[in-house]
Parts: sequence; C-alpha cells; structure tokens
Amino acid sequence: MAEEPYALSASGLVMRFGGLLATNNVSLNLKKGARHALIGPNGAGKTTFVNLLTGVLRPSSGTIHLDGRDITTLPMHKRSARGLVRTFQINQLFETLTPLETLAAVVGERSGLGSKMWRLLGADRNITERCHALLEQFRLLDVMSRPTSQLPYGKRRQLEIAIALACEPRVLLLDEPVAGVPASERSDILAIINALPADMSILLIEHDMDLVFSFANRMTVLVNGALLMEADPLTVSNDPRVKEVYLGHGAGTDETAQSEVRYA
Amino acid sequence: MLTILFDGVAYGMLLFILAIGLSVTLGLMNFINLAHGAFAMAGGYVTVLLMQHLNVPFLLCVPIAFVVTAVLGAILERTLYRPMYGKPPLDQVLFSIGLAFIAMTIVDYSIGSSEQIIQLPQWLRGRTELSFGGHVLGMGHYRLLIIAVCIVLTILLQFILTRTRFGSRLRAAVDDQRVADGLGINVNVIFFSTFAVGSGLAGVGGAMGAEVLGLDPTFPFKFMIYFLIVVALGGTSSLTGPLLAALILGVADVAGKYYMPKLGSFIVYAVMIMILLWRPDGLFVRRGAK
Amino acid sequence: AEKPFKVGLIVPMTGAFASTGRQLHSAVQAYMKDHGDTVAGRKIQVILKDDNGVAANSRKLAQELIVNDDVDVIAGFGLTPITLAVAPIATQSKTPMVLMAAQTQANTEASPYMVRSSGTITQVTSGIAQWAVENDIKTAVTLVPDYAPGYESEEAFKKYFLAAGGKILEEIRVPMRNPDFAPFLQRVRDVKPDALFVMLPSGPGAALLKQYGQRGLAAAGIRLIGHGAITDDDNLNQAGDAALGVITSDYYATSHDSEMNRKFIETYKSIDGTSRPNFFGVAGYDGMHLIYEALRKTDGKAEGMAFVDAMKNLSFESPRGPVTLDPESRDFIQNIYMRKVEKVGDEYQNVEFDVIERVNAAGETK
Amino acid sequence: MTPAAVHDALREKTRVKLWEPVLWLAPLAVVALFPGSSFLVNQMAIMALFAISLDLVLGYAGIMSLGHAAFFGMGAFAAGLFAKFVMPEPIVGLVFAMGVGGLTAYVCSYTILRGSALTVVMVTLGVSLILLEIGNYMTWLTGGADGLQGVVMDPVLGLFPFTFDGVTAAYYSLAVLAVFLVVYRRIVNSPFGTSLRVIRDNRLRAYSIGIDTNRRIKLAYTLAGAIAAAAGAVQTHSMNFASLDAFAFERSADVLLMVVIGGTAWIYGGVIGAIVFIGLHHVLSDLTPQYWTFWVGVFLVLLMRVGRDRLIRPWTWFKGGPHG
Amino acid sequence: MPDMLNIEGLHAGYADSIVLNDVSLSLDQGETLALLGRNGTGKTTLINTVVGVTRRHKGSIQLGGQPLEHLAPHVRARAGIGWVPQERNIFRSLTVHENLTAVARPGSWTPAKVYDTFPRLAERKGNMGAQLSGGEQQMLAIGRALVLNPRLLLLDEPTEGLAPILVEEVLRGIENVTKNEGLSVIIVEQHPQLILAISQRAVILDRGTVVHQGPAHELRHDQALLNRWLGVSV
Ligand SMILES: Nc1ncnc2c1ncn2[C@@H]1O[C@H](COP(=O)(O)OP(=O)(O)OP(=O)(O)O)[C@@H](O)[C@H]1O
Ligand SMILES: Nc1ncnc2c1ncn2[C@@H]1O[C@H](COP(=O)(O)OP(=O)(O)OP(=O)(O)O)[C@@H](O)[C@H]1O
Ligand SMILES: CC(C)C[C@H](N)C(=O)O
Ligand SMILES: [Mg+2]
Ligand SMILES: [Mg+2]
Repeated sequence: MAEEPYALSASGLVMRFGGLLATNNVSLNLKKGARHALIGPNGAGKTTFVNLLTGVLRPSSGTIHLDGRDITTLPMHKRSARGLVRTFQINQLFETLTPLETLAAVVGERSGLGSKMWRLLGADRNITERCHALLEQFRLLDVMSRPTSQLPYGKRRQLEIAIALACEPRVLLLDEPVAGVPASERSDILAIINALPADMSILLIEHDMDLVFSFANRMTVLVNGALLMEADPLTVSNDPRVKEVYLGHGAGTDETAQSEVRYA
Repeated sequence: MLTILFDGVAYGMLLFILAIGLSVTLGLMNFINLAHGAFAMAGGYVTVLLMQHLNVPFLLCVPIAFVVTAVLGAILERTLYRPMYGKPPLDQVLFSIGLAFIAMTIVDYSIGSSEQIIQLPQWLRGRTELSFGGHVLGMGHYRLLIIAVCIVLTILLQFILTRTRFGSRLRAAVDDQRVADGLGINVNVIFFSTFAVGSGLAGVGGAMGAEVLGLDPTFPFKFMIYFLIVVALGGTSSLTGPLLAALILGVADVAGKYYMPKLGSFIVYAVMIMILLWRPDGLFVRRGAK
Repeated sequence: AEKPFKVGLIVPMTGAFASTGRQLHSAVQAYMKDHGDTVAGRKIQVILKDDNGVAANSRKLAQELIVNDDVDVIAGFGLTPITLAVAPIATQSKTPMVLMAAQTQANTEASPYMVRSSGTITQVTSGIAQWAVENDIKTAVTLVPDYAPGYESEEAFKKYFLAAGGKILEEIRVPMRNPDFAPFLQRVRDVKPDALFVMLPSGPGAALLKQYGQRGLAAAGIRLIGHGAITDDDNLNQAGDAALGVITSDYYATSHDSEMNRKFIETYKSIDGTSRPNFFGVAGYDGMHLIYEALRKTDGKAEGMAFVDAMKNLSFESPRGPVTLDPESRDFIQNIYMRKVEKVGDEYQNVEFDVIERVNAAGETK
Repeated sequence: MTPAAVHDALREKTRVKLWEPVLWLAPLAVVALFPGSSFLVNQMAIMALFAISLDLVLGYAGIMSLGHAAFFGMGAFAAGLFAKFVMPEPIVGLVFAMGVGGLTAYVCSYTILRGSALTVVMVTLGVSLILLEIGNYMTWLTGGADGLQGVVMDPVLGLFPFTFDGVTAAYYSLAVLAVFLVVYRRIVNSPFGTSLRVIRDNRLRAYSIGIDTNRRIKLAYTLAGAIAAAAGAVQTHSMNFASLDAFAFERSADVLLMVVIGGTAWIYGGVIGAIVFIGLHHVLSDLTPQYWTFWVGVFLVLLMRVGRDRLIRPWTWFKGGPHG
Repeated sequence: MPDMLNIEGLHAGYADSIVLNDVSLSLDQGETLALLGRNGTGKTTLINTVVGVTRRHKGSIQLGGQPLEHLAPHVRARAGIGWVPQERNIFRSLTVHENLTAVARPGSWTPAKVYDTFPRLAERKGNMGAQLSGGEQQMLAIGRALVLNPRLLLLDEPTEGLAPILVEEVLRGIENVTKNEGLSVIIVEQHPQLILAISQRAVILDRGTVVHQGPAHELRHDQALLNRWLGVSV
C-alpha cells in the first residue's frame, strides 16, 4: 500500500548566519490535517525554520517537500501558489490599502487575475463574496474601508491572519499569531484557528502555553537550532529537559507554579 | 600613468570631501538634502569673497568656510529643515531642490553669474615631479593639500563615528526618534549638530573644490550627481565605503578622460551602474543589515 | 501713432550659459539708452525671454512670440543648437532673426531670414591659425568641446595649420559639461606639442587657463593659443595671472582703442556695473544697430524679407571697429584682432597687437 | 453588512466621477477659446502624459526613478527618426515610438529590481545619462548636440495638418493625453494596478501571497516606458524637432517635481502637477526672466513646509498645533 | 518623604481624541504597581505620557518631588525614568551592544550586567537589532531600560513573546530590583495573576479613567472585580 505523502516534509535543514547555526539539521513532517506546535526558547530558530520552509531564506543544506514534490529551490511566491502559506511574527501588512482592498487583491491574485489590466478589481462577484466572508470571519467589516495603517493593533493582527487564509492554504504556518493580542481577544483568534478546515495542515509557533496545549496534538521542541524532541503534548510537558530549558520549574512565585500545573 | 593615478586619487578625495556631508545626512540621518551642493557653493563663495575683498589667506579661508556654512546649516536646520525630517523622501527632495533654487538665485543676484576663480598662493601652485625608472609622477601641490585634508578629515570623522557614542546615538535617533528621545537621547541636539557639521564639511569641500571644479551659481546641481554617486556606491554604514567609492569615481573619471576623451562621462556612469548591479546596497554594507 | 515695433529677445538668462544672456540683454539695453527707443516713428519694444539654454524651450518661445505677441523680429540665441532649432520657425513665419551670439558658420545657412551680428568660428579662428603658422609653431594639439562650434573651430584651425605644413599631434574633444580639465591637460603635456589650441564657450575658459599654468604646461614649453572666447573679457580678471601671455584672436576686445568703444563701455557699465562687455555684448549692441538702421532705412515699414534685405550691405562703425553686413552670408565682414593677455593697471586685458582687416565669414580676407 | 455592500464599496472607488469627463474636455475648450494658449496647453499635455507615466512606477509601484527621461528621449528620437526616414504619419510614428520606449524600458527593468531606493535612483539616472552620452556619440544619427532637425510631419489622420499657431498640435497632444488617461485609469484600478500598490507597500508580503513581484515590476516599467515614449513622440511631432535635452537629468527632475507637486499614486496628480509647474514657470519667467528660479524655489519650499493640502486652504495656516 | 511618582489629574491623548481622563496615582520607592485594563483602555498612553512621548493636556507628573510635565522626554529619562515600550522598538541598525551603550548612563547596571542577566544577548552581542528573534528583542528592550539606571521603571508588556521560563525569570528579576535596589516599577501585563503576585499595588484603567486602585494582593483574590474590569476568568 502506497503511503500518502506528507503534506509538508523538511529533512536535514541547516541554516547558518555567519558563525551561528540557527537551524541545525532539523527535520519535521506534517501529515495532512496535522495540528502541530513548534516551541522552544527565544532565539531557538523557530522563525528561521519557518523562513526556510517558505523560501524567505535558502537553507545551506537539506530538502523540503510539499505533497511529495521537492520545493527546496522554489521561489517564495510559487510555494505560496502551491498552498504553503504563513503568517508573520511581526505584522507584514499593506499599510496604505484598506482591509477590503488588501483582501480583494489577495483573493484576486489567487484567482489568477493578478496581471489582468483590463478589468476592474471589484468587478467579480466571487471575489467580493469571498472578501465579505473573510471580513466577517475576522470581524473587520466595520473597518474595511479605513487605511490599514490606522487600525488598532488587534485588528491589524486579525488582518495578518486573514491575509494568510485568503491565500487558501493547504499548509498553514502560524508564527506567534496571538503575540501582542490582549488576553480578552485571544479567544477570538483561537476560535478562528480551531474552526479551520480539518484537512488543512497547521504548524503553530506560540509561547502562550494555554493556546499551544489546547490546539496541538503533536509537538516539536527546538533548542539552539536543533531538534530536542518530537512527541505528543503530554510527553513534552512532562519531559524534564523541556522544563529545564523552556517551561521552567515554577521555582519562582507559587503563582507561576500553579499555572504550570495547568499546562500539564 | 602614475600622474594620472595621482590626479584621479586627488580628484576622488575632493569628491569625497564634498560628498561626505551628504553621506552623513543622507546615509545616517536618512534625510535627502539635495541642497547639499548649495552649502558647498556657499563655502566656495565665502572663500572667493574673503580672498578677493579682504585678502584673507587661502588656508585661513577654509576653516572660515567651514564655520560659516556650519552656522548657516545650523540656522536653516532650526528654521526650515527640522520639520522635514519625518516627511516622505519625495517631499524632502522637493523641499531641498527648492532651497537649492533659492540659493542659486541669491548668489546670482548678489554676486553675478560668471565663473569665480580662486587665486591660490604661489606655493600651492607649484608642482613636484618624481621619477621612478622611467615613470614620472607629477604632483600638483594643491592636489597634495587636498589629499592631506581628506585624510585628516577621514580619520577625524571615523574616530567620532566609531569611537564615540555619538555615532550610535545618531543612528539610534534616526531609527526611532520617539523612542530614542524617551530613552534619554537628545535627538534635537544630535540632529542639529550633525546637520551643522555636515553643512560645514560641504563648505570645506566647496572652498577646496572651487579651484578644481570651478564655481558659479549652477554649482549646486552641476555636481549633485557626483555626490549622489559617491553616497550610493559607498553605502551608508561607514566612511570607508564612500571614500573608496569616491576614489573609484575619481580614478575612473580622470583615467577615462585621459585615455578615452571622447567617451565623456560614459565611463563614470557605466562603472556606477555595474557596481550597483553587482552590489545593490553599495560597496560596503553593514554586516548583515537589510 | 504707429504700433510698436517688437523685438523678441530669446537668450539664456539662467543655467550654465546665463552669462551670455546677461551680456546680450545688458548690451541691448545699453544701445537703447544711447539711441532712444523710437525709430522712424515707431516705438521699439523688447520682450525678453529666458530659454535656459535649452533648444526645445527656445523654439517654443519663438513660436509663441511670433504667434501670440506678434513680434517683428526675433533676436538673441546663445548657442548653435538653439539657433538651428529656431531657424525653421523664422523661415516658416518669415520673421527676421538677428543672431547675436552663436558662431557656427552653418547657422545663417539654416534660414534666409537670419543675419548675424557676432562673427563665425571660422572667421575668428582663422586669425590665430595664421598667427600660429607665422610664429614657428610646428606641432599642435587641439582641444575643443564636443559640439558643432567645437568641430568647426578644430576644422578651421587645421585648415590653415596643415596647409602650412604644421602637424596636429592629437585632437581632443571634451564633453560640454566637464568638471575637471586636468586629465586632458595631462595628456597634452605628455604629447608635448609646440602649442595647444583651444576653443571653449566662455566660462570654463578661465578654469582651463589656471590648470594650464599649474600643470606646468607653460614651463614645458607648450604655448596656449585659441579662440577669443577662452580669454573672455567678462571673467578674464578672475583668471588673473594664469592668463598672462595667452594669445588669441577675436573680433572684439574690451580694450579696443576707440572713442566709440569707450562710450559703449560707459553705457554698458551704467546698466550692469558688475561685468564688462565682451564679444557677446558688442554683438548685442550691433544687433540692435542693425535693427534700428533697417527700420530707419525703410521708414519703419519693412517686414519679413524686405527687412532682412534692408540690413544687407549696411556698413558702419561699431565699438569693435568697422563692419559691413555681407549680403551673401549675412554675416559681418570685419577685422580680426590678434591679442595677448596683459595686465593694464588693475585689470587684465586682451591687448590687441595685430589686425587682419576685412575678414569674411569663411575666414577669407576681402 | 451584506456581500453586496462589500461589492459596492469596492466598486465605488473605481467609478468614473461626474467631473472627470469635464476635466478631460475642459482643455479643448480652452484652446478653442484662446488659441494663444495652444503652446502652453500643448506643453502641459505632453508633460502631464509624461508625469502619469512616471507615477505608474513611482507612485503606484514605488520605484524611485530619477531617469525617466530615458524613455521620453527614446520616444522623441524614435518618432523623429521614424518620421524622417520611414514615414511621416504621426499615429503610426506614435505607436512605433511606444514600441521602442517599451522595449528600452523592458531591458532596463532588469536593473531596478534590487537595492535600496537610492540605488534605484542612481541606476535609473545612470541609464538615462548613458543614453544621453550614446545619443551624443552617434551624432550621425541623432544630430548630436545640434539635435535632430528637419522632421516634417503629415497631417494627423490625414486630416489635420500641424499649423504654425500650434493649435493642431495642442489638440493632438490633448487627444493623446485623454486616450491615455482613460486607459491608465482602467489599469491602475485593475487587479494589476492594485498588485503594484501591494508590492510598493510590502514587497516581502506581496511575494509571500504568491505575487511574482519582479515580473509585475518589469511589466509596469515597460508600460510606463511606452507611455513616456508616447509623450516624447508627441513632443517631437508637435515641434518637428528632437534634441538630446529630452534625455537630460533636468527633464527627469522636472517630471518628478510635477508628480510630487500634484500628489503621487493618483491619476490626476501628474496632470495637476504639470499644469501647476508649467503654468508657474510660464508666469514667473515672464515676470522675471532672470530670477524666476527663486520664486519656483520659494514655491517648492512653501508647498512642502505648509503642506499640499493646507497650501490650497490658507485659512488653516494659523490654526492647530504641530499635531494638526 | 515624597512619593517616587505622583500623578495628579492627568489628561492626555492624541490629535483628536482624549484618551486619559483625570488619572491620578502615586507610587512609593521600591514599590511595584500593576497597571491593568482591557485592550485600548489607555495603559500604553499613560506610560507614554509619563515618558513624555505622548501629549499631555492637563495635570501634573512628579518624580521624587520634581515636576516632570514640562520637561522633554530625554530630560525625563535622565531624571530617572527607564522605559520598555510596548512595541520594543529596538534600534534596528545598531548592534545589540550599541543598543545598550548608546543609552547607558552611569550606575550599577552596565551592559555587562545585562549580559549576565540575559546570556542569550551576550551571544548575539554583535548582531544588528533587526536580526534578533522576537524574544531576544524583548530582552534587549528590558536591558536597554535597565542600563539607563533609572529610579522608576516603566514596563509595557515586558513578557510578551518570551518563553515561559523567561517570563518567570523576568518577573523574579523585577522583584529583585525593587527589593534590593529600591527601584519603583510600573508594569503593564496581559496576565493579571502573573504580576499581581509580585506587585504591591494595582490600578485598573477603563476608558481612560482609574476604576480601581488598591493593594495588589486584595485584587488578586477578588474574582468579581477582575471579571468585571478585565473580562478574564483566572
Ligand atoms: N538575518 C540574521 N542574521 C544573523 N542572525 C540571525 C538572523 N536572523 C535571525 N538570527 C538569529 O538566529 C537565531 C534564531 O532566530 P529566530 O528568529 O528563528 O528565533 P525564534 O525561535 O523565532 O525566537 P523567538 O521565540 O524569540 O521569536 C536568533 O538568535 C537570531 O538572533
Ligand atoms: N497614535 C494614536 N493615535 C490616535 N489614537 C491612538 C493612538 N494610539 C492609541 N490610540 C488610541 O488610544 C486608546 C488607548 O490606547 P492604548 O494604546 O493606550 O491602550 P492600551 O491600554 O495600552 O491597549 P493594549 O492593551 O492594546 O496595549 C485606544 O483607543 C487607541 O485606539
Ligand atoms: C565660443 C562660443 C561663442 C560658441 C557659441 N556658444 C556657439 O554655440 O556657437
Ligand atoms: Mg520567532
Ligand atoms: Mg498598550
């Protein structure tokens, strides 16, 4: 029986910045529909790893396959066209466009209209309907006609994720999606993530352990650029090494100790 | 051969002195000051007027030119430039072109449009020739002076920018003015003094350059392109970049004219484009900076 | 009263060639100050336009002056390319065109409506070329700017020089905008000719003189000779000692010794105290004289070709000396003076030491 | 809010406003009423066309070009040579010139893909100056510094001969401008036009949502090159003459000033900039031929210090603090 | 003895909106104040107004008895305010080391001591600010505020983006500097429980006004209050 290829599979990725080994022989496989979390201390190389997967950076060595096809040397925009899409840890938005224009541009691009010069952006009902759906889902309808640069942070963060979803990803890489989002609004984003189609493969990077443990059914821990372990959440949260370098022992205030218990 | 090389180096160093102020305002302060040439012109005219009317010796004129243009720069910074810092680059371009227009017309109106010439003291007009086994190296004394001034300035500036905290505070202020201010950096004073010094250096360049490049009211734009080439090729991270760029430019220009007079400025532009295509961020980029 | 007679004066008042425009404009004003502003009952009205030295502008301005302002004569024109661009406009609209500056011989051929009150490059250069031949210069390098007047000057010099058995070691053409003459001069020095012949539009001339001195070309025995524009009276004082001894030929020097010239200089300075009139200035003055005389001759009536015809053969005493407008070439037949730069009192002057009388546009003696 | 409302919101931006056709037709009326303005109007129309071309790359795609005259010059000379040596029919000449300009721009587009804004500024400037030098070098073809003389055009469409009073030329250039405005309007509101703004705002993100940014930029540059060449061609056609000034730095700088004066990334920005700048130049240089640059300088400084919006609303000058 | 920080009747905001409305609070030396409130209630605005980068309309701010409100931000910094901005705002084109030295002022906190505290930064010493990972930037922002050797430390969400273990460390560090070095701290946090544990006082902002002020330990156990103003059940 032929095995179904992994949705995304990276093997032996290496990335150097000068003397620093930011990614040290990391391999990772995402099954179709995976809910996978990537955690690790600050500077462990998580964002770098995502940059390698999406083509922002070229790995020094190693290969990346998407649905069984080698994409190691494919330029970023082609990976994205094949369904490998990400969000950014620091918002990357189109500041002078409105959320509506932004999403219309992205949706239009995905429908292959991007280089059409002789039709109007808003002419296509399918596009505007899709935009409407996204705006509604991300609660951006009320600000859809304001320039992005004027939006409050929370809305900007939601737009960041909306753009990624407008790309119709099959594999979605989320880099700290709730960073900077107030606790009261995190649940919104969490709900959106949880409602994503089941066949979409998702890799989540987060330091918010509540979010991570409620989301993931598989976890990878990176430390100093290298893979420390890959396992199910329970194993990871009980692993002494992970506690040592990442989760902490709760040796400080009793309060943090308490919340750590909840992680496990 | 050697003489050409020497001339090219001297020419390049002159361009460096002229452009270094721009390199500071554009490269470090991120401010596009196309009126830079106007400050250089001011330095040149200060020198000419002092020498013609008050018989001030040339060597004294140069520091005076520095002071006068620095003060001029300081006044303009306070009154006109400061609010332009945060504006989009194109607005800065328009604004500073406007200033250059004004400066040119003022000079034209008050001094006239004809070319001004500096009468160098006798000892600077001479020339020393050395020969090495068939090769002759002829060095104009004035050009030797240019080289000397350039070296001293480079060392001085390099010291200030790298060995003192001034350089990093300046870049911090440019990166994020608001936060730098909130963290105890007096942004206004830093910008103010940088701008004044940058203008002063332009003044020195103008004073030294009037002899070689000529001086008339069209000066600010005539050499703008050369200054910009130096800054673009040199990158913005250090002084070595612009210096090297200026030397390449100087030697390419002089040698080009010597060996292929017909090709005019073609060589300079071609060299520039080739270098920029090869290294889009200039010859020297601060390590890893994007 | 009759309607005014309008002269559209198109010159560069700004940009690199602004000094040409200033000379012409001041001289035109000087002429009108000396001779009043009414001729044959018609009031003369000069409309000044700045073309920035750019041909496309001049052409547009000429057309506008003719169509909208209904001018009777267009005048000025600082550069050869400008003149060539405007010439068809004059022909098409049958408007007389008084060329006061640009010197390329071909200019007047471009339109039958054009007359010139300056001189031609060939005419001017013929003087120094002959002098070179007569003064034992056997080898020379020519250095001219890379545009029509430069080529013509190079050509004219070579014509006489080669015919007399001289040898041109190198022909250097420099770009019109060029910051630094050093490499060119270094090249000349390495080639070691007896003389360096130079033609440059006024302005860069002074810078060249200085570098000539500093590069030790004089010391190396290379003489500097050239078209009069390189020792332009307007900024000769700035060049100072470096210019001393340079020999040039031209149709006018500020120092020209005549009653009329002294009067001209006096009026000119009353208009512009900061400069002294040069070869452009005198051409502006004489250009106005041509217009005044033609108008007088036709009793204020003539237009178009009749007006041009009225200018032909006019003969008069100019601040530069006697001139006659050659009906064929529509250029002056005039004296070409040999001059040497000397210090006279506080000022540096082109001092005339010889004269070739009655030279026509092609450089031939009539 | 319904999908229909979203749809309308998106369309709203691109609808032709009532005043727009008026704006397209008004200049025709001006020329008809005041034939004396034809030269000025002609020049404004040509520069307006040139300016919208620059705005496509500068305003929309965010490419800092200081050498846009390269394409204007190519168009001017292509049109001149075509008329002189192939056929003097204006419209065919215009199309030919656009082809030449577009091709040149396409080749040059490879040089503008990398580097900082300053790098792009210098490369574009360098390219235009090199073309100028080459033009100067090929005197036999271009006439060198003397310019390309003796271009004589056929009547436009075989019907309207170019007249000495410049009226035909003015109508001709206005017509060309109007056609291009309509086309341009459509292009900048198309998905392609939007993708240029996306690229300008954030190239990394544009890339990561699947846009082949380099290709789009090359396409935009080529298009802009063709439009600039059209402007150059119209200039040659209406002047019967082309000179190397068409390539000069000053021309690139002037058109940049016009775009910025009128406002970038706005269809009418270039048009308004051209009208204001040329009009100002015209009035000032008539008033003071010697010192008009001073007042242009004062205008630019004021414009930038007071702000474009506030300059036309003087009553706001003394209100509001630094935050206003 | 005067309070370390004393804010009285403060109004502040942006061009066309007033965000802070009559805010008063005070803080003693060596005390930590937890500044809480929902998203957009004006916490950052309050911090920034004390720093001086947001416009104050009315009211007074005193640091150790010295009125600050008319001083420029950099003078306030020299008077003893250390600031960790919410968006970190690392100087991108400076190296890590330069980020510290550019602002450092004499005192017990030196760049070396910062490196001891955050060894990760020592490893990245020569890197440009723009090349740091998100968490590294956060550490640097904290270190940068410390080398100012302030008397009052203003921390705007300092633990955002830090690994859990570092969050612990940072909080412990804050406890230390207040206890041992006598610094006063205002800290804004999304997780009230985390900081209430190490704070003495707590202030809750809502729509620009102070709606609750009191001892931290009381608030910590007052579920009703937390729920009402912060909308989080903890
Ligand atoms: N362009 C670069 N040049 C040099 N070093 C870099 C560059 N980009 C990242 N690094 C370094 O590589 C390491 C990994 O960075 P990365 O951003 O991947 O960390 P991370 O795991 O995402 O951390 P965080 O959780 O803090 O976001 C860091 O130490 C960082 O300083
Ligand atoms: N630069 C600005 N211009 C105009 N309004 C602003 C600006 N910055 C913030 N605001 C507004 O001021 C209010 C208070 O914002 P502030 O950033 O102080 O809130 P906060 O309590 O820090 O929120 P968060 O928890 O999201 O950081 C908000 O309504 C916000 O929209
Ligand atoms: C030497 C100069 C008088 C030449 C003049 N500028 C011309 O174009 O003809
Ligand atoms: Mg990261
Ligand atoms: Mg905040």
